[in-house]
Amino acid sequence: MKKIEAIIKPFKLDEAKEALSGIGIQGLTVSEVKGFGRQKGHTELYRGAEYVVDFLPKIKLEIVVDDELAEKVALTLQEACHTGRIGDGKIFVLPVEDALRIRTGERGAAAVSVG
Amino acid sequence: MKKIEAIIKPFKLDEAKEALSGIGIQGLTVSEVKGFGRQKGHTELYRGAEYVVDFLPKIKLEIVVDDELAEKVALTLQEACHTGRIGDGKIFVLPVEDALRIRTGERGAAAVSVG
Amino acid sequence: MKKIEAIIKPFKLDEAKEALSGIGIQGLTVSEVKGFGRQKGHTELYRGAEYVVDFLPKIKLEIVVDDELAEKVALTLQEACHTGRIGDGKIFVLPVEDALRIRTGERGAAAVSVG
Amino acid sequence: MIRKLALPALIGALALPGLAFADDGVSPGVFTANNIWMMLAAALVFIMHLGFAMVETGLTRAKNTVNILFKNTFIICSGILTYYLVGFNLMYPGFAEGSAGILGFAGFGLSAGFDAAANTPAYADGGYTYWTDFLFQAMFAATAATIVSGAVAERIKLKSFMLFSAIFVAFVYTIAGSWKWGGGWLDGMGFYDFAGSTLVHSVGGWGALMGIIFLGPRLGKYSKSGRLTPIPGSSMPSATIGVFLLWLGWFGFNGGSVLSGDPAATSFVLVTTCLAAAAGGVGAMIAYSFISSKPDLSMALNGILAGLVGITAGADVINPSFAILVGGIAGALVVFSVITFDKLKIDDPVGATSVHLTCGIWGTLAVGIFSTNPEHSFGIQLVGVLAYAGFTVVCAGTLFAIIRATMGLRVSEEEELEGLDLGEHGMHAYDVNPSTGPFDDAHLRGHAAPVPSTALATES
Amino acid sequence: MIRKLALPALIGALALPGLAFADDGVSPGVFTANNIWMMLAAALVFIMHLGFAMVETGLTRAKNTVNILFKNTFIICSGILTYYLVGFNLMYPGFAEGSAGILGFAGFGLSAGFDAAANTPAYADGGYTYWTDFLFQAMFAATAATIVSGAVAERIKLKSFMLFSAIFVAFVYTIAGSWKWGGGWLDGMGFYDFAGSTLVHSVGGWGALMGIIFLGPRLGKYSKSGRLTPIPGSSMPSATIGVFLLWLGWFGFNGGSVLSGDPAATSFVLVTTCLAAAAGGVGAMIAYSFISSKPDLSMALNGILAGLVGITAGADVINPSFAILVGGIAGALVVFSVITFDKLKIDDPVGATSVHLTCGIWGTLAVGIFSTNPEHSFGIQLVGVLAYAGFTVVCAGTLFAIIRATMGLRVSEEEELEGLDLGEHGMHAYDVNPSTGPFDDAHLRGHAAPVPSTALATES
Amino acid sequence: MIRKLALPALIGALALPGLAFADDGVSPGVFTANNIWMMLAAALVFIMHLGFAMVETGLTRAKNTVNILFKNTFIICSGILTYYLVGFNLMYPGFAEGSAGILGFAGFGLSAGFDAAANTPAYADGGYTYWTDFLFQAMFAATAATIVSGAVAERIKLKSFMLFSAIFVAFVYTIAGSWKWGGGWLDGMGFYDFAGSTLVHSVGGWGALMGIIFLGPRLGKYSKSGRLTPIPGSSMPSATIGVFLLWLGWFGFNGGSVLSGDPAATSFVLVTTCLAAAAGGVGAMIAYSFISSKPDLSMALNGILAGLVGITAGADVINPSFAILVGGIAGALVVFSVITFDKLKIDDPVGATSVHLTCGIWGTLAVGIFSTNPEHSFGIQLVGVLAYAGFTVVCAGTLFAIIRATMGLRVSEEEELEGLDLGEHGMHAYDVNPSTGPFDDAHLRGHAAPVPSTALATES
Ligand SMILES: Nc1ncnc2c1ncn2[C@@H]1O[C@H](COP(=O)(O)OP(=O)(O)O)[C@@H](O)[C@H]1O
Ligand SMILES: Nc1ncnc2c1ncn2[C@@H]1O[C@H](COP(=O)(O)OP(=O)(O)O)[C@@H](O)[C@H]1O
Ligand SMILES: Nc1ncnc2c1ncn2[C@@H]1O[C@H](COP(=O)(O)OP(=O)(O)O)[C@@H](O)[C@H]1O
Repeated sequence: MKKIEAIIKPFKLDEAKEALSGIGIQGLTVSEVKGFGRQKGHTELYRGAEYVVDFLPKIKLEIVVDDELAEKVALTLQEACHTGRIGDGKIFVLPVEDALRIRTGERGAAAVSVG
Repeated sequence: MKKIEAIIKPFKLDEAKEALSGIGIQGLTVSEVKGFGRQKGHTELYRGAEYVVDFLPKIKLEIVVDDELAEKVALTLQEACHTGRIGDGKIFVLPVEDALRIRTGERGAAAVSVG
Repeated sequence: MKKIEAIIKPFKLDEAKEALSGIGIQGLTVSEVKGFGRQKGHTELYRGAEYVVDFLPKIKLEIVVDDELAEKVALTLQEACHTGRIGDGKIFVLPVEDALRIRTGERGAAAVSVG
Repeated sequence: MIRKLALPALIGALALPGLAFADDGVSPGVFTANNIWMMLAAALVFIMHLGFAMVETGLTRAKNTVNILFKNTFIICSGILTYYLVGFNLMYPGFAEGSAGILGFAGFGLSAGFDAAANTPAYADGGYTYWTDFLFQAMFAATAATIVSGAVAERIKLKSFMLFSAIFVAFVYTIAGSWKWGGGWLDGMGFYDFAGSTLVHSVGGWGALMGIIFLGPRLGKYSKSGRLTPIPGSSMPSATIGVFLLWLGWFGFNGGSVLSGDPAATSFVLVTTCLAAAAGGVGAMIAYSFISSKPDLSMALNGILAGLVGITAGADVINPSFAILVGGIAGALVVFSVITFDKLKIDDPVGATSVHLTCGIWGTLAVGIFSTNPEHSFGIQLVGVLAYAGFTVVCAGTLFAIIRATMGLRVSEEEELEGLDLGEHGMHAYDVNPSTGPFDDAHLRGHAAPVPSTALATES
Repeated sequence: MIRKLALPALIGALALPGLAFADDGVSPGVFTANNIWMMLAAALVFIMHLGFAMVETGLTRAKNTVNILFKNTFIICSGILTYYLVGFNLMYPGFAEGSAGILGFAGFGLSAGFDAAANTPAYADGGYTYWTDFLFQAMFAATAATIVSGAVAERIKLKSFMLFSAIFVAFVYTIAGSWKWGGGWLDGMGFYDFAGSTLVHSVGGWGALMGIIFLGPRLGKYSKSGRLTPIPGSSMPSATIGVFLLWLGWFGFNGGSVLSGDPAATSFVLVTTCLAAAAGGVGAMIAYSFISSKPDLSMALNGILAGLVGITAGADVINPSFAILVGGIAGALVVFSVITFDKLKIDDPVGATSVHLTCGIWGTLAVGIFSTNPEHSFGIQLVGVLAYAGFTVVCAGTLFAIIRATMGLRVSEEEELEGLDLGEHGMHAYDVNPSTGPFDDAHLRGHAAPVPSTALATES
Repeated sequence: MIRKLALPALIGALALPGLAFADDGVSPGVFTANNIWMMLAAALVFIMHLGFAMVETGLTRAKNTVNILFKNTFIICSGILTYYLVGFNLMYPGFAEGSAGILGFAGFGLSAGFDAAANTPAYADGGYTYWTDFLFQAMFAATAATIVSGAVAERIKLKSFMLFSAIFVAFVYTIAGSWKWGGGWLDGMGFYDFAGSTLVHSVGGWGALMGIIFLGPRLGKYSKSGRLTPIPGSSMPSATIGVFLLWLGWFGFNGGSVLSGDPAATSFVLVTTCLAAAAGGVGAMIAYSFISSKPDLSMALNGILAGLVGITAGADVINPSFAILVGGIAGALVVFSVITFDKLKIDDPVGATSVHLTCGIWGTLAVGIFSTNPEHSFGIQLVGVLAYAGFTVVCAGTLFAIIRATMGLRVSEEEELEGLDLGEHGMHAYDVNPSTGPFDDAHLRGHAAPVPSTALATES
């Protein structure tokens, strides 16, 4: 199994979710993160003084899938979240050794399958 | 070493923590995430219009342990967080190549041991 | 490629970021987490009753880098975030199988390089 | 305050308006000024409802905030309407000579307001008009139910509470009130309660206590072993706004209870009121310092309210130095009361019983101790306290019992865990994350319209 | 209210001050009391601006909160200044006998305030002084622009709005107002609008509607297929604070429109006002219960405002029982209006058009139905409604069209997604995370000073 | 305002009450109305304390919010009590003929309130009663300490501040106040300060400045290289609520300083006050537009306060058009003052020194420039400014020095980083996350009771 971690622009979440549903992905976990990268932060102002905020709001998606699905998930996400502008984000693929569905105790691929 | 990542129902955090303490786990990291899965989201209402919120609040636990402990942690968590209802969550086991305790510079298993 | 995950004290974020910039790291992802470990939580009070808050605010850094950089990133972080006091945090190194830059579709090392 | 029932005077006024005026010795200037004072007192008591809403919002969890705000909004709206319909005439029925002074009713609505003299100085010695009278009293009435609202927060079913509070305001508060302010039997006995330490606050407090007993504590407040886990409130700024607004409102609550703008009497009452409030705050701070070295804001705020409730029964008959004593004791009392109730597993999220019941009783009895009026006696004050206790406990208890047996009183455990905002209202109270993250934008959170593709292309 | 223009009286007063006094029959006591009432009414109308700011803040998203607060701060400041400069004398020009009563101007500034009798009882039958007159009217004026502010929130360019609102307050509101309260042509026809259901609320409401039409809905509110996705507000406590403050302010808005502290008249007006507000809240709750079993706080709050707007035109001529009817219908109307406007893709984040326009029209027509004054007629009320509709739609439409064509009206899509707080002000409204996380501490968030190393060493 | 010390009049009143009345020419109506105005002014000044609390809460970080609210709660409570004990009689000692007019004391407590004529028109020309007098003055007193509170926020030890503020209110403010309003030496010289630009605001401002100097800037505000990193406030809605409430309160602060409800005088004062406030807001907006194209809400809000502070010294002697000028200049001044203080590393989180000190001085001097009273002179105004500067700087400086040397002034660096809420109070101010996450529910966050197992089973 693999875990796909994607750091995306927040307003892309909905499209990402739709695209993943389109290829049969039924589960994912989302969190709010801040990203630092080539995309420049914005300048904020307060009482006459400026300061630069480097950390930009991003969304992190985590999807654990069977090995054979991993590439498809990654490409689907890339397509869905692509705008072509700096800061679109990254997708990482990590190995996962096992999975377990808490409700049923199922292990491995069964734990993340639709059932 | 392994990293156990568990996505659980928020109100199970305390029980999970107690259960892990019970098997000697002294450290873990927790974050608030939103989960999308088979558990249905709820309908919210605002000024006469409905909308469905698909993302449900979940808690993510991360625990890095020695290889031999991994299975025990996973099973303990499964038991503690189990309610038998859809949405109980998942447990994933990932390989970890190294660990480092910032305070002491200890590496490997020593970095996450009780010491 | 490797992913470096570091759990650090919040006020160390800035120093960590500076130190990483110093060794050429241009991208990272940050999130707010709560940590449970040997560092004791504090007692809070409300209307005459005490309760112990075990979970302390921590910052999680995630940096994906080429294999050869991993050790350097880990050591740099350890140095930057070190205060010598309990609760300084941990650094974990995880294997990453692939990376993908959403904007360009670049894969592997190129996806996280400066370009 | 005892509203003078000016019915005989009214008749005289109709016959001889000029004389009536002369008799009263109240010039148009005094009448106008008095009435302005009373209208503003009504406005100040009105704003206490926002004060209550904010205190309750601040001291409970964010997942129940919409529910609390809704309840408070409902109470003031429905309270005014039922007071119009029946309340005013139940509370001020004009007990006939020789009546038992327990229950009377002067008819539905406000038609008496159209009597020729109803809005002249003849109506109430030039203190105010009929319309002002109704408005001031109506604003008071809803207060009693609001006190209950905070105590039963975070677990009571919305509809059950709405039913309870509507009946409580329309009938329980008003009938109880008629015994003293309406000129009923307790008034005849010489019981004294200037502005309602008992008639308003204890009545509300007893209702609150019954609610808590019928509901039980919130989930998680007590472990099986009985250990207490505090449940901190969601917003201390809201709680502070609430308490300051309540203090402000008390300028009208007590100041208006003079029932005229009489310079000496009103200003005396405001001085005792503010001194007691200040002493209540400091008293609570001092008392709490024996418990913890870290001062608790919520206790200091409760202390201010305690001082205000404490002085309310005797604000016009207790001298300033004793007002400080009464307020300071109330402030200390509230601290020990909160902690004691918590030990007794009486789970009151906002401390309503401690503030309104404990200190309402204390204030009423304090009149028996400190009053400058030698006719006031501790014994009769105690009789009043007990009479109101008995009546309110029985009425509120019966109401809660019937509601629990029929429509149910408490939300399900799932709903309580998830929050009443979602369960009763399907919405959230706050979304103050200023980022453009998906959880702050409903159109991303829900089944949203796809953002126009141009937007995507231009976002940098 | 129709401000009596006391110019002839002034002349008399100068000649025979003693007699003028006797003529008015107003004693110094009554004059002082009246003027105090009117000054306090001005203070209460002032605080409505905070009420509006809070309602708008609460019902919009946190990423636009600074922008909304800034707009409301600007409106009250600039509104008072333009009213000083030209507004007061445009609205109360003292139309000459036989003038068309459409447009007049009595000159810049407030120099008339230094006339010998301007601050004596001779000025306005002892109701108030010249200075009070200006202050009370100035506080009213800014209200109309504030109504627009909420409707166009979350997408209008700051500078464009500032320009619009300044002109709208200074010229559109004031000229329209002169037709009735200034003694112009509609006053001559017998049109009645006691405190501004039409002159203030509908005028603001028409301006709001034009703004919405020129701007279009917020991104994400409607999908391409036209499906509606609600955009919940950021803070229900703020919205509630706002509505309670508005209700409080209405004590002055309507109570002050009596233009004296006359006991019978003012207290009557406050009673009808509060009954209508309460009925509006309950009416909206009942109406909404046909739509959903889960009560909506924002609708109940809108209902209260609806009741207040509804009774405003006839608060002095509609009896209490009918006031409840007028308010209750307004409360129900607002629910259906909000939902209907939403269906029509008229995206009004705070329901301003439903509250102020729909219920302003209803309240104005209700005078024609329920007034105790037989001279009031439905037909003439309708003429007034239409006249104000026409004038305001044309003026506001022209203004918005010109602004859109020149400086632009709407922020860019990126800015709208990111929030106007960042785009227009470069800052955020909230940072209430109490943890010491890096995103709560600017000195860590931005290019910060390194924390002194001793701090690091001692942190445990 | 100069409180007339009516002691001789009192004696006359005792002898010849009827004549006293006739002499004063004040009817019961006027007396009642005047006293109502003054009581309401006291209520309005009271609510300014909530205004201050909200401004400070809004412009500081969420980790210090409980601490700020607690300080403000303490100040009003302790301020009223010390003013009762000694303050009132230190400030209004009734300097004997020929005394130096520097220090006097009329005894502890309020026993003079029980004099026969203390609450008759004879006490103060029918302007108010003794009790009202005390109340109004007491509400004023606490203001000075509150100004300090904001400036030293986020780093001062709670107990040290409590001690400082109690002494500052009880002795420094009152003795300084006696020099002018108590009829002391500066009053004799012809110094003029209508409602306290200097006596209240500059005194508070000097105290604030000394506090900042003794404490130093907050951690992280300045890097070692001296570069400034702004520390944004936690809630702009709170700051806005605060400023609007302060403006409202100023109706009483300035309006009440007329010391009667005199129609012409009070309404004139309200007009100049509101014009200056509006001009202050606009002035700050314009001034800031030279610094940045993105308008800053906090500066606009400070500008309103600046305008209010600026007009306070001369609200009754500066004509409306000049009031706009005074306010507008104050608004611009505050912007440059904030930025200059920031450059000088005088770290004032809420801008208290800029608002109250800078503009307090400006307002006091403005009387020397714009007053309609030819007896007012710039030179004497300057003497007053310097006298208050010297006295307050010395007193506050000594106090801070002693406290720093004994109990310490500043919290530890750890505590400052972690927040004073946790360090001084062991609690948090906000928890507005509406989800049922573990960090919002204390019973999950702390050592909690296990949730009943049925709850688990039914949670879907
Ligand atoms: N090496 C990295 N490790 C982890 N996250 C990264 C890394 N580089 C970038 N990111 C994340 O990806 C986001 C986008 O990266 P950025 O360099 O701004 O743009 P792009 O991906 O278009 O080149 C960053 O905000 C950060 O969250
Ligand atoms: N493939 C997946 N990858 C990552 N997280 C997942 C995946 N599937 C489910 N989850 C997480 O697990 C949670 C529970 O999953 P769900 O399908 O609702 O119930 P269950 O685990 O009982 O079958 C989801 O809310 C989501 O956070
Ligand atoms: N086994 C673990 N797995 C994951 N995170 C851990 C683990 N142990 C500790 N942590 C994280 O590291 C933080 C610091 O650990 P702690 O034991 O308090 O101090 P130290 O690292 O100095 O020994 C914790 O708050 C927690 O977030």
